[in-house]
Amino acid sequence: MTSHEPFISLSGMSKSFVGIRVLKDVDFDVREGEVHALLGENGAGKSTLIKMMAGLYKPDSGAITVNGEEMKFAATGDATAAGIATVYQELLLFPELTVAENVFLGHYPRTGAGWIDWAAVRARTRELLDQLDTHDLDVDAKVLTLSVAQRQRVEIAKALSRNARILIMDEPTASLVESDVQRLMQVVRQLRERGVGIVYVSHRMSEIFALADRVTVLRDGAHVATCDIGEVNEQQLVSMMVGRPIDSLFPKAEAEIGETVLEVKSLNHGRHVQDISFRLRRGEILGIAGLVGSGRTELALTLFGMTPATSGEILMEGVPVHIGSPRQARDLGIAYVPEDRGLQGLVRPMAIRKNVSMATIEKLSSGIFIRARAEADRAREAVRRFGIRCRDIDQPVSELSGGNQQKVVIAKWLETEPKVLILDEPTRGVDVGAKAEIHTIMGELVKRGVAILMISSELPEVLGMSDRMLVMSGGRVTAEIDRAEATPERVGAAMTAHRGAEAA
Amino acid sequence: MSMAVNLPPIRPPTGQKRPGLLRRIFAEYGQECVVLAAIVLLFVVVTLVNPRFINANNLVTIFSGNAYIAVAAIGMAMVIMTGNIDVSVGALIGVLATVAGTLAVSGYPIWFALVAPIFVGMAVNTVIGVLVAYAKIPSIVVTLGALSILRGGLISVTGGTWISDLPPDFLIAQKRLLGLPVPFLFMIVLTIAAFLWMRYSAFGRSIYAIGGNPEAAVATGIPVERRLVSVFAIHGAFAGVAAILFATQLQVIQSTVPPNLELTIITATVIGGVSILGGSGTVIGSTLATILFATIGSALIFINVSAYWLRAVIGLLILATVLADMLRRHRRT
Amino acid sequence: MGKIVLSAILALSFSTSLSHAQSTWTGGDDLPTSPLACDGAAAAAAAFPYDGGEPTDAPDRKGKTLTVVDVPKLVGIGYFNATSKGIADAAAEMGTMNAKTDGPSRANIDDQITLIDNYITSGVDGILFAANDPVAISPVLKKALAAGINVVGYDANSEPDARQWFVNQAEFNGIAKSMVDAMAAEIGEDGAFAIVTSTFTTPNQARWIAEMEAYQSECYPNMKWLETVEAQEDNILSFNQANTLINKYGDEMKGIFGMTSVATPAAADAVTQAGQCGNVAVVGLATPNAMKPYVASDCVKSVVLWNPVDLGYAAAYVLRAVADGTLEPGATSVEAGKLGELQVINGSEILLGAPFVFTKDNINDFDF
Amino acid sequence: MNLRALIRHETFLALLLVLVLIVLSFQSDRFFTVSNLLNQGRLMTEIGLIAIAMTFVIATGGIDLSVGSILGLVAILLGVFWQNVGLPLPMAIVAAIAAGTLAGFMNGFIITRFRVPPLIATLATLALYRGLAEGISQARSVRGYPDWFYVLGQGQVLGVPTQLWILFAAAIIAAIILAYTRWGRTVYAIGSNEVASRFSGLSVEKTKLALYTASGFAASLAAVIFVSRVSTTRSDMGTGIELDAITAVVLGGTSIFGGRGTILGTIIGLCLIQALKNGLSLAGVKGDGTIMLIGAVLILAILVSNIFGRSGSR
Repeated sequence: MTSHEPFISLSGMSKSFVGIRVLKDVDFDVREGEVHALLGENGAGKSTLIKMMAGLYKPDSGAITVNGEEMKFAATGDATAAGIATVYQELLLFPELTVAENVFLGHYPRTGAGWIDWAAVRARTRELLDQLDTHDLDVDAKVLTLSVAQRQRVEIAKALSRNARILIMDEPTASLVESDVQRLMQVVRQLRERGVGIVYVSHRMSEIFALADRVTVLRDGAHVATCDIGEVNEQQLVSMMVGRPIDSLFPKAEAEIGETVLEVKSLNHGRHVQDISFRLRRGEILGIAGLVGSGRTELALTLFGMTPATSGEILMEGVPVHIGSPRQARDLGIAYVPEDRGLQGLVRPMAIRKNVSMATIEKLSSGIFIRARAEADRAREAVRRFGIRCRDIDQPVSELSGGNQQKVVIAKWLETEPKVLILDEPTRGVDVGAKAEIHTIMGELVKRGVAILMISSELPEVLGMSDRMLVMSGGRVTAEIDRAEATPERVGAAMTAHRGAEAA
Repeated sequence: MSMAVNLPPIRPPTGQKRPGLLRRIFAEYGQECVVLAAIVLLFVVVTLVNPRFINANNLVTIFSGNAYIAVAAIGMAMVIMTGNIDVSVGALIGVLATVAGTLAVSGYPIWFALVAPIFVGMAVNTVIGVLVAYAKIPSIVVTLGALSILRGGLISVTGGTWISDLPPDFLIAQKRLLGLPVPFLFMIVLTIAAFLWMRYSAFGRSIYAIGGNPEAAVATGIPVERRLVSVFAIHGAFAGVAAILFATQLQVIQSTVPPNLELTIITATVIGGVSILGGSGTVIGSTLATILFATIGSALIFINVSAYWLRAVIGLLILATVLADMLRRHRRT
Repeated sequence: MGKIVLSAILALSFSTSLSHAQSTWTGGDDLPTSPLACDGAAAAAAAFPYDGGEPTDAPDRKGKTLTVVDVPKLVGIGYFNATSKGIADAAAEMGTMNAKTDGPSRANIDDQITLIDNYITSGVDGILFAANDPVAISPVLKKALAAGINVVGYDANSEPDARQWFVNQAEFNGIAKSMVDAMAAEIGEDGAFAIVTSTFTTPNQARWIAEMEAYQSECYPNMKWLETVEAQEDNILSFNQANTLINKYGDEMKGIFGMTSVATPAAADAVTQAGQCGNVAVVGLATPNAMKPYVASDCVKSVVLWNPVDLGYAAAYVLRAVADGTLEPGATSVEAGKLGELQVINGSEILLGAPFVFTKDNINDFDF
Repeated sequence: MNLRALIRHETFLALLLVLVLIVLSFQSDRFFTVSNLLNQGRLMTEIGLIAIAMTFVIATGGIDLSVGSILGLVAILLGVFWQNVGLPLPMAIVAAIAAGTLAGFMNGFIITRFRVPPLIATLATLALYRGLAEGISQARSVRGYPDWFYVLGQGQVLGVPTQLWILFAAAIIAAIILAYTRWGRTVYAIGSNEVASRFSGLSVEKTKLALYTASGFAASLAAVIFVSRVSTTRSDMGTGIELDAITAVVLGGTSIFGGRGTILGTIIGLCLIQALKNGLSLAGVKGDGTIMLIGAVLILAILVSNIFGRSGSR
């Protein structure tokens, strides 16, 4: 199926924002029926390049050729008309509208009278979803009721409904659990078989090696290399991306494990937290694995006081405590780095300084007055300690890259000097370099006696970083596995187990 | 209602069980149901107290007397669904009513006097829409300013004179068609038309899309700015129709701004279930809410609520409706 | 849902229990009423001492051209356009007065006070006012007096010592008598009626209604007072309220009083559109322009109102007389141009005359 | 970027104010005099107090439309407590302010406990509180307060209107709280991202509850000053004052979406509106012309600051 003439090719693409060149003279092309992986750290220029192909940004210079014809994309409509569709990372769907509507919004089939032909909309949506092996999705369901994986399927159906020849996928697996990742990869292969060219952006090496035909690496807005996947290995790709070699992907730091800090007995909250018991010790990293909806995040939210427990017991250093709000949790020494950085973790328009001090603002105040100098000192210290790349501490965090934003969240919570640190998907959407840095920080923390509860969808991360892991399914703990005994197979089995049937 | 148009998706796809029709309607149109239930309840209770409540004339008063508010609320619902608001609509209706009356007594053809306010309304709101969509000024700021400008302008120009000697053919709100009052027909026809248009036309759906997720709307290729201007312009057209109903209800027109009209219209819209966060609600809800207000107003007189406490009772009922809706939503999630 | 049922029931029980306690009219302020004698015999005019205020160190303004500002309750309604016209007419006639009208765009006590305050600062010679609230406006008027400005009220009074003279368009009890007499003539001395007013807090309307109740209970005890409803200054709301009254009481209700220029035409229109002309009488205060269609169609027999053009005209003349020093405390009458001699009553008030009744025969002679 | 845009708006507004002051003083020599300016201060105190509290509320992304109705309710209660209940006047004042503060608390309670959007909640209580005022007052007004009470609204202290001192004090305290304390920081954080604020352990609900209560308190205080200034109580007092206050706040650069705004901006906005009202009136422009101009200034000021703000940030 693979033809050698590129369907779309971009040459000499450059783009600046407020005088900063984010893309310098980049060439890129995609052929029909190939998967072309696009790699690079956050800020390397991947999204700018993608948005130019989608018609959202206009290049300062450079040319776009589609099917041998030079095109100017003035608006998203032009790119769509040229057969290019994009599945963005932050899925761009309309929560209050139905699946079918989302798929055909903007290009509805019409009846003779010009009204929307709802019967056709529904039938064709059904057809498209069936092509994607998604037979279980109700075309009349409102999108707000769907899971992330289901929404993504809707996005892909949307792209196909416009007869896309090129499909751009921006970190499609970033928020998917392992089983959904497998299904998605299946779908991508299927699309490739049908001659669709796919631009695949991901940080996950395993997927790239499993799927891609070719790979292009960007660094600092410049083109580094384009090669067939057979010509490179993982190490080479990583060093091309970061410009330096990276030693180990999961640097497990050895720390001394001490006495129990947090003990939970038969904790309950709603459907997703049922009868949970475990202990967490000083210097330990306890990983929590489970599918979305297994109750991992809900457990964290209950421990953090967002959704206080309805029954059960929580003991901090042996003392029974009640946690009714995040504030109480914080005062007890529990910190939570949440799953959704932009929504829950950061006040993005605010300066780094103010974000870092947010959870400790009482400590940094005399009476009700904020001690501005102390606050600035703490923020500078955090920037230095975590290597946050920024202009200064008064820069709004919205201007930082994903990895640096995550470091700000972690810095904010470490300011509280927690005894227990809950990390929910700490490295999602974070590039390779920053990911390693965050893992290093975790290592330092456990060395200093902090107990870490880490939730991750990325199985290698859980396996690589944890001393012990809990596997959750259906709101219950289905397995507790020591590091030495943990294998992907065993954890995977427990993740899909029913109601503690496979309790270890 | 003709069956020529395609019905919305109701039948389940093969092999899937779907909840009953009633439950689906309640899930989809919950707030509309709450308001409708409140209207029915009021009718039942008040009729038991005083059976004259449901005599034909009183039904006309309730359903037709506030029709102009319902018509204006249709446009307001569209504006609010896009995530915007308009606090100047009351002043605009005052201006447009005066325009209609002045044209009618100045010798222009009657059809012209009846059509001109619609276009003037569209023109004024197009300017507002441009300021909101292209100059990116929050709609509440633009319309607060427009409120002052329209109100001050009307007073400077007319001084609040009465316009009388209106030609009888001009007074369309007093006429009946098929035995039904014209304002009532306008309210029903426009509500249904707007509902269907918003449900079945690509433009109508894009209103929901813009309110629900503006970024996604841009990425989907919806010309958000242009659509916003159009929505404001359409809202202006509805204000024009409302102004005509307002102006032709009596044989005289006072060229002033009706007090607190914008608050009544906004309240009707949000009580009717249009989310002020944008993206959801229907015009049926706003029309029902207008009828609810009219019913409350009439009911309180019929059951001899002390006029002093009338507004307190109305406030209490509005609050109760709001809280009932919130409780319903919480239960659902 | 349960919540709604509950609150509706609560509201209903709450309201019905209240309605029993509610007799007819208890609103307005607590000022005593003074109904006129039923046969219209003028009560002996008791001589009151002058109780108005005096400007401090007012310059001699005799014969000089005066800069005068007229601050009505609100601008943009026909009634005050007419008073404003009267003032302008008088000023033109005298040739020694520069008068201008500026008022709030809503009948709002605060805006009115602010405006007057601004004009004190700008240094006018005289202020004409129609108060939105008699007490609230007084401090700022006293300030005007203290600044040596001549202050004369019309239409709606302030506290007496906050102004010099007040031109009374018709005494409250006089209006009340005219209204109730007109109603009794149309519906008989045992008919039932209801009232549509703007709001219960509007002082003039509240006083009129209080006087009407006093007069009716004394002179027409068999007339039945059904109820009073509020309709703001909103003509469609007035129309709806009048309709609701017609629907509620059916044949029982024989008449509707309209208390404002907005409520009266709306009530007349409701009666017209309900096909009840001749069955339900409409008597009310209104400006002629608003009432012409209804008077022409015989649906409304009589509209009670003083002539607001004359009211403004008289006010301007009184101000001129005060500034010239020809109208001094203790005077018993004042010369007001074409209106002739006007009587002083109640110490510091000048009576415009008996209320004017517009009928089919004369209504087209007026344009305001 | 944010901070710079903010400074820019206020600088621009202050320049506009200076310009307006200069132009208006050329129009009328009675405008730029100490006594006139002080008097204008007296007239804007009630709106000012409400606008200061409203700045906090809007900075959290909320709104309070019920302030005008609370003002009316408190005015009525003050009269009723004093005359009908027979409390000594100082007690009546305290009781009425307490009731108004409670009304604000109710707003906050409905908003935080039932998650009702502030616009809707306060739209409902706007009707409710005004209705209560009407029902309680039975359309009667209360007059004839003792003379000492009028010092508050009509008197002077050190040559400056009494209530202007209160406005000064309130503005300074509010400015300090918003700019330099952790409460102010919490307000901005909630306005920028409520969820993240909650996740950071900030007391979002308590803060909001406190702000709506404070807004009720400010309206109550304004009510007492208002009653003292005009010597009477009426149930229709304060009608429409919410829009005036919101206009001042928005003109002052507070973002209607929350997260941005300062007390200084609000005060400048307030002064600008008052200067226009007064100065234009002195210059012979009628009231209706003035409100048209204020409407235009509001739109243009935000437009210009948007244009500058955008060219600077990209």
